[in-house]
Amino acid sequence: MSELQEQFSFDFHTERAQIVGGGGDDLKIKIGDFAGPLELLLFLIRQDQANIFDIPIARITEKYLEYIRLMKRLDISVAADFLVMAATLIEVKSKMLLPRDPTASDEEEFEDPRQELVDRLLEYEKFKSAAGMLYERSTVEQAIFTRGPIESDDNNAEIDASVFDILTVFQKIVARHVDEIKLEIHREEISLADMLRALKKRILETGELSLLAFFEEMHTRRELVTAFIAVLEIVRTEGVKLLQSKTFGDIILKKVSEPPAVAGG
Amino acid sequence: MDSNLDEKMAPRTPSELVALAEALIFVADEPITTKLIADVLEEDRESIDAAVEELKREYESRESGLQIREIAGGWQLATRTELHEQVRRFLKTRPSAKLSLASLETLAVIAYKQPVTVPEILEIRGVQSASAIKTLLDKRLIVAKGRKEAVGRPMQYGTSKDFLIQFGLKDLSELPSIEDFEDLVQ
Amino acid sequence: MDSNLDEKMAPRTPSELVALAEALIFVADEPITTKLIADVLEEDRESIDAAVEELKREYESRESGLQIREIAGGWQLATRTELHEQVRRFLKTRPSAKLSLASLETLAVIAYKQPVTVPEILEIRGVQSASAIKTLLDKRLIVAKGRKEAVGRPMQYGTSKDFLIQFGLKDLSELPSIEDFEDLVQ
Repeated sequence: MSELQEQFSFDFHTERAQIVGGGGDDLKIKIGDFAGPLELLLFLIRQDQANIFDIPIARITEKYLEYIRLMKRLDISVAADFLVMAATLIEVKSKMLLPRDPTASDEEEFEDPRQELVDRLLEYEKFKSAAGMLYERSTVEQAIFTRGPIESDDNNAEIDASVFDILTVFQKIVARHVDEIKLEIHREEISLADMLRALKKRILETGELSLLAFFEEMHTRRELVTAFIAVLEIVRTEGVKLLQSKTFGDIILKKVSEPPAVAGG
Repeated sequence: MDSNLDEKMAPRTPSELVALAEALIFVADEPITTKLIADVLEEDRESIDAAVEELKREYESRESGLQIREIAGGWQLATRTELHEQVRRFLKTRPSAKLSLASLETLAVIAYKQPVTVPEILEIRGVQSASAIKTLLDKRLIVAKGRKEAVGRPMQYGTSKDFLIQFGLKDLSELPSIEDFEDLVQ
Repeated sequence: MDSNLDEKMAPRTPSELVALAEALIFVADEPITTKLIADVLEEDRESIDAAVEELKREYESRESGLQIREIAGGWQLATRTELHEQVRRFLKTRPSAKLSLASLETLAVIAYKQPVTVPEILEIRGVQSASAIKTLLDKRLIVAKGRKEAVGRPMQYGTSKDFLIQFGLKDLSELPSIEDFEDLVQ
């Protein structure tokens, strides 16, 4: 049994996920209850009674990895962030083993491989304390009550909406229509590519095509839009001209020999 | 929380009772009866009646803006009748970024689909939105954005500058996208 | 708004102002600012501030069950902390569900670093905070604060007015400085 497991005693039958911190205090911590890898790391450093400015990196890394293995053995899914931290610890540990550059003078700033980690831990711990302060404040606030509803309160429940409410509501509306959208898909809407192919074929066969007649063949508004886009596309790319004999009259699609030159580029 | 057994031994002073009655009348959803106050505080009704009468006198004597009034067999805290005019004026000016669900839904459709016509909103929401659109226009959250070149030339709507201000957006690109949301619910 | 010229002839007495301020603070369904009271009553802010201070003193000196408190930049009438046990017994409420440690940490980062993006929160906490952010948005403790001009234009978050109200803060400056926590750390 490793050192870590000796310090953590657990009861697999009752509180499988509970471990009790060593040192005889009452500190009970649920496995996986750490808010993140930094918190776990701080816990291990504390437990080791190590100095945060001089972390015994090999020992702490070993404990950290042991903890991760423990979580896995208990089938607790280990968040990726915990694994990222494991990799960081191993990297720092290996850097610590490298001999210092003998040409570097003592004066030259020697970058301790642990420095970045220590900075992050210290920064994190400030916010962890701030979270504790917020917790206390909210507890105090819960002892204060505001008035019950009165006549003048608006009784049709209105929402003090934020932009995220707008998004959430919009998503709900969209979701409400999923069935209808599915129905529409089942109606086998014709794709733009298919529409283009059909249009090209018709023009090639006959040399020209009445736009009005073509549009009248469409069954739905969506098909009509697709047909319209197909016409624009074919005029742009395929050397097809739109001819109109009189204002408000029918428009004829007519094949011309050369495709129009592409402008710009 | 420690059970204040010791404190409970000593009976409450009249002024403590007045304060407690005041707090309960204040938080109650509807007029609260003497009996209910007495039950909650485990006191007899006479003490509570005396406390509420004292409270009533206090509010009157200091010419408070509020009054303790007896209504529907219970006690209630309310503004004094003489101040109704100013109270009503305040209620009218109450800033209302607040929206009913129907208005919020309509606003959401307009925000994400603008410019959009009434029939298009109907199609997306599946319900008539005329009164919601009226509300949104009244609150200046949306504006007309010209007519659509379609049958009947329906009016199109979009969000207004006030919309951006009220929702703290620099421009429409700051509206959260579905992607922003996916990041949060992954 | 009709200008009540006739009534305005006689200036209000200080005690009338106190009563009016009290009525408006009571009626408002969230903390009401000095400015709004002043606007509604067409008085200057100084008079209103003086009236509210006087009102506050009155509530304190008569050992009322209620208190006037400054919160989220406005004034609010609320029960006194010491009475929470009896009030809660009457309302039959339990203290509402506490935020998880992860949510509290995320909230702390957002409160001190706002406006802040999801990746920035990740950097400080060392762990994905998406579900905590979602919770905080749902509870309206944080709001979107526009996009950051950086790659991907990520959404930025900050604390809301509800945050101030729920944590009993006048404004953000009332939060202890984050550097003060350093002493606790070492």
